[in-house]
Amino acid sequence: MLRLILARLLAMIPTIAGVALIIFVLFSVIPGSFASALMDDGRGAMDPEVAARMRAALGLDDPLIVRFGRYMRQLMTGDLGTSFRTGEPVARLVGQRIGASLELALAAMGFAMLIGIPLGFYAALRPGSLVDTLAMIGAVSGLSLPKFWLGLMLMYLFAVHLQWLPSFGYGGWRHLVLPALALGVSPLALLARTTRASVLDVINADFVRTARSKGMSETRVVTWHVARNALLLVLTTVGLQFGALMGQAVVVEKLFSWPGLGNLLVESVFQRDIPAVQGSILVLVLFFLVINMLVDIAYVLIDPRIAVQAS
Amino acid sequence: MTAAVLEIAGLDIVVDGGRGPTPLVEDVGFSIPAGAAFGLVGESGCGKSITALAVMGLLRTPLRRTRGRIALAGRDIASADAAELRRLRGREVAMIFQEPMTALNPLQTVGRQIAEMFVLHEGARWRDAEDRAVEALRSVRVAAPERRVRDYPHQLSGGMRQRVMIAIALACKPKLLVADEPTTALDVTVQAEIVELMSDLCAARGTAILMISHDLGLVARMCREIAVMYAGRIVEQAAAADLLSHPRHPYTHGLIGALPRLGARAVRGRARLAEITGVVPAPTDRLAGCRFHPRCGRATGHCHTDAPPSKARQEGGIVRCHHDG
Amino acid sequence: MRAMSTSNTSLAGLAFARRSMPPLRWVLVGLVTLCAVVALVSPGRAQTTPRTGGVLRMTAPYGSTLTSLDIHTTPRAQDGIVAKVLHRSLYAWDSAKNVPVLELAKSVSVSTDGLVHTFKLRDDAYFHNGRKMTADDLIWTYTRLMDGTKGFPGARFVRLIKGAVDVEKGQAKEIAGLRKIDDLTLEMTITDKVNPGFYFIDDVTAILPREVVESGEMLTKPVGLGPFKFVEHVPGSRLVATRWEKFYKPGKPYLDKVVVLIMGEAAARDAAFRSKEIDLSILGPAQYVAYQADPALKDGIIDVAEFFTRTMGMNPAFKPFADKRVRQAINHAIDADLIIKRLVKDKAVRASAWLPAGLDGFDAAMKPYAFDPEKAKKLLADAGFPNGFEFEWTTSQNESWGLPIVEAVIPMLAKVGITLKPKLIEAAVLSETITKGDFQAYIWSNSSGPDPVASLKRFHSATPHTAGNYVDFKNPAYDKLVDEAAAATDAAVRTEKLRAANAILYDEAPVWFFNYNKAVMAYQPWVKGLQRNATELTHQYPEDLWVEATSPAQ
Amino acid sequence: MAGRANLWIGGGLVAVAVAAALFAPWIATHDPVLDANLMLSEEPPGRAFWFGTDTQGRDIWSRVVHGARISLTVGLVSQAMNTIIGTVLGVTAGYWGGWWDDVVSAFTNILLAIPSLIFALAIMAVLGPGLGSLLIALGLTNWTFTARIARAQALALKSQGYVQAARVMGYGDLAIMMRELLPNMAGPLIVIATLGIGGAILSEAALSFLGLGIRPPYPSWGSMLSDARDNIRVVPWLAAFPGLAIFLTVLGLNLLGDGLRDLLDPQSRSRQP
Repeated sequence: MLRLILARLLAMIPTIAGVALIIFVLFSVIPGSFASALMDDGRGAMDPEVAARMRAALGLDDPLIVRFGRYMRQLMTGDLGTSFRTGEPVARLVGQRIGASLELALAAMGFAMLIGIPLGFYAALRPGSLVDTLAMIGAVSGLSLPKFWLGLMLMYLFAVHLQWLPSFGYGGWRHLVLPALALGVSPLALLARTTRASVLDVINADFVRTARSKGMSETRVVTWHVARNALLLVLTTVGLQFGALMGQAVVVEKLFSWPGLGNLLVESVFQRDIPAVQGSILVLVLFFLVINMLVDIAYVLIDPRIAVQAS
Repeated sequence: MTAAVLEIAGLDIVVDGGRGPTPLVEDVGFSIPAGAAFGLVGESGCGKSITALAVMGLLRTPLRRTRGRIALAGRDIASADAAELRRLRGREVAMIFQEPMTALNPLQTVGRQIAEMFVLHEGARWRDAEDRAVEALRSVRVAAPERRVRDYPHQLSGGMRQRVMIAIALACKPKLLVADEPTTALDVTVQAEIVELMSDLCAARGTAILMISHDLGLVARMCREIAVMYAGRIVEQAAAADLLSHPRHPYTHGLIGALPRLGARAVRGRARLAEITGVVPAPTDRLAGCRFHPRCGRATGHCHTDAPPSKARQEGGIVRCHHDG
Repeated sequence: MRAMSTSNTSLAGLAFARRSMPPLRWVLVGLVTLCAVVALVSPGRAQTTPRTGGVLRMTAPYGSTLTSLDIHTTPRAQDGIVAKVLHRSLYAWDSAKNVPVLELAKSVSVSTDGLVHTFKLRDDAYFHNGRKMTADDLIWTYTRLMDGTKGFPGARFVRLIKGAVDVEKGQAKEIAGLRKIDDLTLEMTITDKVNPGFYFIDDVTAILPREVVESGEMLTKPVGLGPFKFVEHVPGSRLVATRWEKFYKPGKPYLDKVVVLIMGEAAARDAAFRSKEIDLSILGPAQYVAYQADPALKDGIIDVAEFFTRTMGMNPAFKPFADKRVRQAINHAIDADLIIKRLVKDKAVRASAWLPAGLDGFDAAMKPYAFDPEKAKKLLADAGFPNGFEFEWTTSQNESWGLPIVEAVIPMLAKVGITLKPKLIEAAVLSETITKGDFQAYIWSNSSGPDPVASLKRFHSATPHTAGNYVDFKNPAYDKLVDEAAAATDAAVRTEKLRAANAILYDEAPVWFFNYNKAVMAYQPWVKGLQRNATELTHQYPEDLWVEATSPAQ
Repeated sequence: MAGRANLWIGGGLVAVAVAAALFAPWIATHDPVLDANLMLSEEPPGRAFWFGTDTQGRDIWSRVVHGARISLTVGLVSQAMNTIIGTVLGVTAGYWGGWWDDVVSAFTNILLAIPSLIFALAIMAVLGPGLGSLLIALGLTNWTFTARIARAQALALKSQGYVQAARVMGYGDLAIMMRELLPNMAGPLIVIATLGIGGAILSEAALSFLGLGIRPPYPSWGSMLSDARDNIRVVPWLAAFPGLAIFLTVLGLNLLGDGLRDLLDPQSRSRQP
């Protein structure tokens, strides 16, 4: 197991290097600069000399290859660079945001799993029933809504009209509910669909028929034999969705003023704080890779067939 | 032989579909005395596996029993409630399936899957049940059962898995074992071992067997009585020796003609019978008259229009053919 | 009525209403403005004396982060909101009189040539770390801003001080024009005879304690001279500050705590304001209408005509725009009043020329270009474009001075034969594109105050393109008038020169004069003491704000 | 069967959207850009303006109908790019294997790891807002799933008898890929593409919300919806109709994808993007 983890960690390195290269090149040709972004609200002309000094101070005048070399050297020592915007280490900026991001992603995914998986189960056990039909219509609908739209509706309904929950901000669990709902709906819908399909696959499997022939009650058949096998199929979706969630969160974070990585990333793009952009993307990528590694490890733990291949 | 372990009479099973119900099994009836081995033979799609599922009470939508009686040890399963039915399954009647590859849960040790039986039906505690699983494995002649109980199905060979299946099926000493093509997926050498194992164990425990197979030779070796099914109906039924020596139905003839010569490889399921041209008709285009007439050399006019009635055979048993004799 | 007599005459809305023969609409605007003033200063309503204590939840509406807690590094309006809470500059803005006033100095004496200013500093100003402010802090701050290797945006103000440029170029260590007389006396020699108040008021010149900056703490735990001291910053979410007990204004601040909530999304601010989670919110045009129409909200609106002029700059290098008649034709062809009324929802004041209302030199008698498509067609024909022409209009997404305006202009210009192709880019790219001159036309909002001379200097031929003369305006008569206004010692002469220069801009029409921004803020009924700051409405001096006990914030 | 209902309802919704796009100039009652009358802005839905008018005084019905052109173009073209890139890379990687497979797999893994919305955002920031940029941004970032499926299919198919036979008969690699591999994997790829079109339309809306959408003045549903968000309480019809158009079209595409999956790719119920 330890060797597996180690191997997977090592395999991440080229991927991360590739991502670093791509985003470096991409953002080296981006129009606008941090200096020009500072005057985006038209409050005053930036002194051209000052702007030029700023560029020089930020090392933007060096040739691309020099900058890339410097950047890669930094990365290798674990240094994500220094933010143009605040002058702080990017690692610190990202670190300040990662907790909120994780919190939101976990809450959204928890919500999606808590509702989506049982719903999918329930629907699959009664295929064609009213619950099944409604759940699946709901799921497809959930996948067809723009997220910011959904978030805005939640905000007006729960914060303005019902006044049950705060409409924005970062704090206790009450602040977490609405953004987590807005972010969780599409993984919920996907999980409900995937779970339903997986359960339907498994429930028609031969070993389930065997279980029934043993004289097991339907509840036991489901809990002892269907659940684990079906969840194994759902696990991939959970992993992919979870990994992608922090990326998808940008919209929700912006709408709900949630101080997560996505918000930092978008704002850094607009302010041309390139080191912060690169750092945030790399951390999101790392998160995605780690989640996928965890999913793979979960497979090994759950599915004995894989353990054999691994050893 | 007074008390039959299994009694089926006038069984009709349909599949519900977009265009209404389609009959799959029609007017099937037979009975198996305690401790006896009964064979049900026919090509794939003739309805024999569905009959077996009906016996287990495992028909699920869209399959549905519309008529007929199935009695296990004198108890009509139609009138049994779900809980009773579950008690019957596993305790009174057990089943072995065709595909040992997929019939076992890949994520659980075989030990646990055997132990489940003791927990379910005898209220055993898991720890005791697992100890007994070792014994059950030993009884199906698995070497080193103490180690094997901890194995997962994918770690076992096909024959081993079928032994595990037998261990599960016989764990609670049922009165009837339904074996649906238990050896079809196995190598020929292993087939013989499994058949022998089943026969021995059932004989020792007084368990009756309902053996379902397309392989008439196999069934004939094991069973005292055989029913031949074609397109949802039993076309001929008789004692094994009589049936083989005096087949009355042209289809039975064909099956016997198709029996592999010594040393030839058994053919699987859908392989076409050499002696009979054509294939089993799909349930959706079941014909009027005798179902076998398109493939029958002896078919005459009324074979096309009238379904043959069930008639008693000279040697005992029944046959459904206008040209009987 | 009592309130009217006491209200300040230089308030923009009132001044506007008085000096012109106003159409009914302006009268209404004036009345609304008055009502707001009455509501704010009238002693008849609720409590009269400021209550001490309570929490105020402000919003930072211009994006989803603060730029930096080192206020010297960021000129953005967003950070100015926090700057007013934590920091102080040598001067502050008097919103009632619309002039800069001394803040960190008790008095200043000016030499006869107007170049040497001697400041008597406050002896009661303490940084939040407890240290007393001295002249050294000002010298250190201004010297830091001239660090040529860093590129501080405040350098453009400090450059006014004699010798500052030498420091910037690395030719001197100290700014020659700054001299410490004693701990609380600072002598400043400047290069031009201008009011230094317009220079040393900006947040990017706030006085910071050297020891905190040099320790690097400023980025995480900023320390300043402001009325509130830093408590926490949750990046991307909020900044919390608590009352600074040793603040130099007696009895102030009233509030125990100020929370600045960072909320860039207007729809989210709307929801939060309606659910009473925030006390102040800046409104866009759509919400302005909605709030005015809502009986529960309409009394909690404050607006001010800000010193921001929105224009479409026309590049004279693009052939049609080289001709004054074409530029005038454009001004005639666009129904700016209609756009302001229907699209901007009256959240702006029609611009006649460059200088906004409230500034010296603004001429209330000057009529904006009339909407007259026929005249526009004739001007175009005279200029040699009887069939019009096509041009590309570079714009950002901004709802008040961006894409929606451009979209509204498309059919208007189409009617005089001009085909307009919008080119949408990000705000950060817009500023760069404009600075580089890489456009045929652009639309932007530019600060046009508070110093009218500096504002008009933008169009001086000596002002480089990159420093603000984006339309490369060249007019010797104009240059002369602006120079004379700068040199004028007599206020009346100065006003006259400014007006004349502004009139040249009007006639030459280097830009399409669209509007002066009217900033609108919504406030909860328990919030008191709001200032109508025409330099930027969100920049409230929080020591004057207080909340009634009915505020739900704890 | 539910699959059939999906197919019909989904197909119907998509057909309506496509028809709106194709016949926009004839269905629209006004010009979506030039017919603006600020005096008639924010008129509620009624006889003269079926869906009301927007803040600029333009007919929303006409803009929604014309918006179908832009939104469907975004969906179709970007997904076509994704399908082509994904299929070419996936098939060649699966069929040829070796170092090329390693390269493609590594590249796919890299792109898979970057959240696609963020990648698209970055590309939009670099290229600047506009339809062309949007097509590139969405067309280059969502092909990884297609590539994975195409590769797996190619791997599975290349050992099949008829492919081997074609090789023995001397067909070139290109011919084999085009004639033998592609037709046999078309089913799942079509399903993925159908779902991808809906995804692209939603991504366009998200990018518009983030401030990097399509260049005006021609409307897309996403930009209309995003622009209307501040007005939602006062002028709800501004957002309602483009919102409904997005919802119904994406719903239609999702249902159609489900239906096609049941029809073309029955084994893959559990394999969902």
